[in-house]
Amino acid sequence: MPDIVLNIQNISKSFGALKASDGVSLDLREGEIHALIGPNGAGKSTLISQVAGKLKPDTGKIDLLGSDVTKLSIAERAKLGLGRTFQISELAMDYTVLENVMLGALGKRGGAFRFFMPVMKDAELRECAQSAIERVGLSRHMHKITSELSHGQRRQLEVAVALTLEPKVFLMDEPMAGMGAEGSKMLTGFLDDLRQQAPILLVEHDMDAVFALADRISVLVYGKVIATGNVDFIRNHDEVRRAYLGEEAT
Amino acid sequence: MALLKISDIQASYGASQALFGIDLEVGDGEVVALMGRNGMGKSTTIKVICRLLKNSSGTIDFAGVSIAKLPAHRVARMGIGLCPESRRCFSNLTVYENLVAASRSGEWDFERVIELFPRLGERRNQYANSLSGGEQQMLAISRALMTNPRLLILDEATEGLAPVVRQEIWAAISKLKAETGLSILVVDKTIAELANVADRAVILERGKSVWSGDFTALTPEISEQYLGV
Amino acid sequence: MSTVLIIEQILNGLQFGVMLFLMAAGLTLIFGVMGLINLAHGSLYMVGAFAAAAVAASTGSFLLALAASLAAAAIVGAVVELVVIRRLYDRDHLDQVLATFALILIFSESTRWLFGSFPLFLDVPKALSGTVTLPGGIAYSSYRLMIILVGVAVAIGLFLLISKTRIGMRIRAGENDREMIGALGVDISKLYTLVFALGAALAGLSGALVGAIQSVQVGMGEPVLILAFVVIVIGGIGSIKGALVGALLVGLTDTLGRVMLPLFFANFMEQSSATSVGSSLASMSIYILMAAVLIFKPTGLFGRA
Amino acid sequence: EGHGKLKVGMITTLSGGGAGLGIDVRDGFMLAIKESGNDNVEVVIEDDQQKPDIAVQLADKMIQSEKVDVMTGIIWSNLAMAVVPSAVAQGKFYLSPNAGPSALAGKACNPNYFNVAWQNDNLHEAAGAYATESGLNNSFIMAPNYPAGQDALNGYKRFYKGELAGEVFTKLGQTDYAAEIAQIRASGADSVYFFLPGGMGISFMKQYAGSGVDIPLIGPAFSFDQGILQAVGDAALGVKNTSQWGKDLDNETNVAFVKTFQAEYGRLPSLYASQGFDTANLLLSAMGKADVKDADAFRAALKEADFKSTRGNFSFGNNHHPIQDIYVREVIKEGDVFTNKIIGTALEDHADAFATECDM
Amino acid sequence: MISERFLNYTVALLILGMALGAWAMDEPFLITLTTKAVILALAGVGLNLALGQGGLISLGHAAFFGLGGYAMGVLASHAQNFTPIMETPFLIEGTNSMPIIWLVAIVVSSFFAFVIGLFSLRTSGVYFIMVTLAFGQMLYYFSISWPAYGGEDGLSIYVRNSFPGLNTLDPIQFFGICFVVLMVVIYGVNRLTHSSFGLALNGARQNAQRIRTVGLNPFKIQLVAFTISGAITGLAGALFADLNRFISPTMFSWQTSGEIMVFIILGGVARLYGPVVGAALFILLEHWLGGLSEFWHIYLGVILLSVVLFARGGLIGALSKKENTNA
Ligand SMILES: Nc1ncnc2c1ncn2[C@@H]1O[C@H](COP(=O)(O)OP(=O)(O)OP(=O)(O)O)[C@@H](O)[C@H]1O
Ligand SMILES: Nc1ncnc2c1ncn2[C@@H]1O[C@H](COP(=O)(O)OP(=O)(O)OP(=O)(O)O)[C@@H](O)[C@H]1O
Ligand SMILES: [Mg+2]
Ligand SMILES: [Mg+2]
Repeated sequence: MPDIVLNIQNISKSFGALKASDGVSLDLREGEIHALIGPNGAGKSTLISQVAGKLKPDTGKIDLLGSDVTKLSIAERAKLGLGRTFQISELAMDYTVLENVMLGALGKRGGAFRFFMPVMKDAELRECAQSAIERVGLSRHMHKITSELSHGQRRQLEVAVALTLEPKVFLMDEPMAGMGAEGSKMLTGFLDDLRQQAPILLVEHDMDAVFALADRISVLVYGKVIATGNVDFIRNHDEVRRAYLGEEAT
Repeated sequence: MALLKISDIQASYGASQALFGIDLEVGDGEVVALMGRNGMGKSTTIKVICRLLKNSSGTIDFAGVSIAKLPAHRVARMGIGLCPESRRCFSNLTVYENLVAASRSGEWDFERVIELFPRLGERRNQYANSLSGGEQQMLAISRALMTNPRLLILDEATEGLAPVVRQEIWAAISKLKAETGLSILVVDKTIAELANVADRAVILERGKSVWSGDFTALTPEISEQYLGV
Repeated sequence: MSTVLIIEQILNGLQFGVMLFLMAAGLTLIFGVMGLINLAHGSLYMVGAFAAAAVAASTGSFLLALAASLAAAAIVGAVVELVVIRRLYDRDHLDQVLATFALILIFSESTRWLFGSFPLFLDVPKALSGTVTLPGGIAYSSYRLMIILVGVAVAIGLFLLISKTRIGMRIRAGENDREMIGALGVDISKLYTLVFALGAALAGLSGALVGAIQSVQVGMGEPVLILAFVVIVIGGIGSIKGALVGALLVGLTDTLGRVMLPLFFANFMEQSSATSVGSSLASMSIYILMAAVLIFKPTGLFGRA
Repeated sequence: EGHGKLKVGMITTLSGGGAGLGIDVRDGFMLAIKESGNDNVEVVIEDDQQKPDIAVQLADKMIQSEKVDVMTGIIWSNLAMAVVPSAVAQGKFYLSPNAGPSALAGKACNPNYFNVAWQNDNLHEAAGAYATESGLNNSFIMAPNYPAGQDALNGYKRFYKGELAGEVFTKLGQTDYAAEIAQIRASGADSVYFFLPGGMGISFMKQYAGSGVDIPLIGPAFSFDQGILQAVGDAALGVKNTSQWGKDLDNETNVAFVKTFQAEYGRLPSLYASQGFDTANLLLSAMGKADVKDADAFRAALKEADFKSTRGNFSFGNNHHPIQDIYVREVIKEGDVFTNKIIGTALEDHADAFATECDM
Repeated sequence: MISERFLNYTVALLILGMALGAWAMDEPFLITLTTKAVILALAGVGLNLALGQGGLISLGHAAFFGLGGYAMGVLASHAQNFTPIMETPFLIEGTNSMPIIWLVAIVVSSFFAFVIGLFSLRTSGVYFIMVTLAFGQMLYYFSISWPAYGGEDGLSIYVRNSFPGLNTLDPIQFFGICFVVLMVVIYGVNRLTHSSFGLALNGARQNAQRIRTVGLNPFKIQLVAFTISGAITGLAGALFADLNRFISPTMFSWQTSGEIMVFIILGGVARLYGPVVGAALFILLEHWLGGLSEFWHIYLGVILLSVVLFARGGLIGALSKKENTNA
């Protein structure tokens, strides 16, 4: 299957007695948005962390674009083309919006070991950064210090940084959180387009967005995938409704 | 009589002004939704109420007392319980310790909070920084409840919670309101769910309160204009 | 070296460790739990010792002297907190370093100005000046035994205070997010003044207790400061248990290093240079220990990431 | 004394832990100047904070800006080594009131360098001689691990003929001596020789007294100085120490010195005060004979050492280091005050071991 | 409020003016004092790169300062005594030439900085402070008890080392050398700060996780910064040794590390001229207050305390507005 870009095979991870990932297998295909949903504490972020390289799985294997990355570091995976956003913003808070995004552009270029030329005057990098800022709608705040952004604006910035990397695979952990109704709507439209550029593994509790976007949905409960399927299948899956959706789906 | 009444609040972060005139009232036993697009000043308003940010003008009265000159902890003790944006759990404390550190006597205690969020009971001795995002959110809400407030302030408190849990929280809030007469000021993005509990809404735009009224009066046109949906 | 001597040296190492813990106890509270880098900790130690020496000289009572050391250091600590330290909580560590470095200068020279440049006299009380015989026939100073008991008591007391009481939880919460704990209704300023005064009082007490078998002089606090930092960092910041274990490790390493290394080197070189090389290495030993611990456990033995 | 003006630059330790010594040297020195009534001497005093680089800066300042003729004051050997060689190389006279590192007595001796105190090893040598003479033949010896400490033990061993029960180097600035005391107890020694200056000595003696070990202690005067003894208290009583001076030395100059020093400063003079006092008197004696601008004449005048020393007989050897008697003292209590009593002479007309290496 | 850049130029000119003025008035000691400030400022500029830009609070920079100093001491003392440093396996002789000494100082201190960084950078925050302190202390105790180059007594070099075409014994010429070195280094550090590397280094200080996620390796970035930082401080050590013509273990002591750090905080952390202003002020105070009273440390303490409490961001921070880094 050549169109599988990310293949998670039988991953397990325990914290003491707690099995946060319990034999999880998932894949992500070219051009799709694969949503990962599940109750709080089900192990979604833990799974994302293992794919991104922040946590090492106890057992199992992860293939990215055809190569085994299970043993690679975060930076090496990012270089291979993995872009991610965090559930809780990870940004350089003293930097301006532009500077934060420039970091992404630097990463895209593949190295920071240039000691002499002023980086903010580097037209190529700047171009790349500015277009990403524009795409998420932060242009107005380009020179604002990140710590002065509102919560929602930070979420947008986080997406912008990931964009500059022009990743081949996106991992997004609750990008909608804190976005506000309008922001969520905008981001939904944006992700809809983005999937053409790179497929997205999307963790999200905002069911409106998930149902609007997802090609496939996997449901994680207590570290196990209990169901995978298209929107209708999941929406009507009894166990999923009981464990996660509640009345909402009705 | 209004439990909380703020009028014409202006406030700045250093040199940059964020609030340009906020009026807001929360009555006894009332649930008020504070709404607006990203960056319009909702959280800033809340910071001013909790005295985490000084206002440059305007008045703030809580339970008939002006609190504009009081330090944050005094205001909190008068009965304002805050569940802040982005959680701010004490990451170096366990779940239990987070809750005990905040507790003041009253009907909410550890046992009752655990009833509301059984998940926290299971994670009792885990450090807050290793909790999942949703678990942290539950902890932040519980921590605010542990102070046994008269006015509970929830700033995006259901962010990142599973739909079932969210429903449970809204149900709990309705119940609280009905049973205890707790007043609540809430920021949340899901209008549909707010509709079940909120009595009134106040909408902010660019640091000003531009609309307020009964939640039922919040027509789709108004939402479209101020909230973009 | 005979077995009895080895056992005695291990005992010495442990008692030095407990003494180190006593010296580090106040710092554990202020640095480990409140998160404030207080270089002036050694000055508070000195204040305690000088207060004790002055009161002992005028009243002749060791108990009164100890009380004076506690009181003087606590008062000085509270004043320092109110005037200087509370402006530093929301600054970064560097500002704290400079401010408390300035405090060292002020304290040391003020003490010299008040008490002169010569060391003061402070002796152990008559009742504890003898030795007791431990099982195995080791004669051991009763005063040192008392220091061990006080040290262990302080360790237990601090442990309970920090990890089991609500106050302890609030202090730790304050270290993590001062603003938030305030918004939850805790008067963290007052709490911190009290904690700082308590930390200072512990520093003062140890200054008096340890000062009685060392030299009470200006600058006595500075070597203590570094050692205390080493102890806390090895144990893991914020952990009382870690501080105690760290102190014992440092005590053992230092003592046994001093005793054993020269003997070890005597196996391959002549006595005089073995002594010299051995003791050179011994003086580095605790730093080697600290570096080794941190390289393998970057957050100390009991520290959390 | 019509030989023209003379400017003295005194660099000494006036702040921090070691300030006591510098203050005593300064006070002794200034007392002599004051008593002489000679107002042709101008003294510039600076605090070196016991830091070598500061001392070097100050020396530059004295030489380049103050244009002093004579320098003095340094307490510590390492500071002396940093300052003296270059100061004398620039033609200044340097009179050492305290430090006497071996290099400056031997190979690196200099015509413009005069030591008015002792060569570092002297008091240790005297202690070794005393131990041998008292029939002690199993000493445990101990000093901090740095050059002065190594010199100390070497000095002791040079004149000590018995066996060694143990030889230990402690850490510089060490405060706890339980381990060493245990070693001493186990060593079966008949005497303990220790060189632990400043607070280290105080700590050691207090802890030794509390340990119940009763092997007799011997030390150099540095640990039994007037300023330190009061802090040690009873723990020091009866300990023998070697010194080239004692406050009870019965000569006219000394009796007067002890009295006037006490009157002037309200405390008993120390070893260091006497050295400062002698240094100033040496300088004054030379001023009476020659103008400092005439370096050769002035040097010759210094060399004569034609002044009344608090130590009685005093003269310079070829390397401009003292030839003097070194006494044995015992710590006693006089009323409330702990002090020393001279009980004998360890070495007579003693010169140092490095004089032969000096080709002057 | 004035712009930081203007303030920087003013400071540089003031220092230059100070030295030239002293020269004109024939006050060699003042030149020496100014030179000392310049050299210590250089050490501070080195540390500031790690500390200000990289957030690597090193309390062990005295190690590099001392290594630079000992590089000078060892080379020059062998040259002075005409004894080779090493004969086997190949001959290494001492030297009197400043440029060679600098090179050795830089190589040695950057090597040690690299190794120390390799270990220390595993830790962060206060732990990092303490591991660097530990390494500094190891070198300190080693230098005290290593008899070959004087141990605790240190080592005097009787003549200052030579620089082609200049008379280094002339205070103003030696000042000139040090001043030029400082200016060149500051220029380099400024370029570096605004380069790609600077952006990433500063980013790693603020959020290492972020840097990793964009595919950069914060460890490598910080290690390189720490190494450069150590090299600069090492160079300062060599110059300092030459200024005093004397080296001693105090160059390695933690107080030295602390003092260098104090310069930076005093002047303004992460400010280009922070260490320069800090060192100059510190030396000025030390010199001026020292004459006032035996207890002058009290005044010094009070002044330092007031600066921290009332001048946030150090002196430069208090006097100027932060420059927009995007400018
Ligand atoms: N370092 C850790 N130590 C112990 N338990 C941990 C650790 N990290 C995570 N956990 C636990 O593992 C479980 C899974 O956490 P994870 O963050 O993956 O959940 P999640 O599915 O992302 O939930 P949410 O939707 O609430 O963010 C949680 O119960 C959490 O408490
Ligand atoms: N710490 C700060 N310093 C400076 N400016 C700030 C700070 N926090 C917020 N602001 C600015 O104040 C304005 C209001 O921010 P606030 O956080 O109150 O918005 P909000 O309505 O809560 O938005 P969101 O829905 O995104 O959380 C924003 O423009 C923001 O950029
Ligand atoms: Mg999660
Ligand atoms: Mg907000």
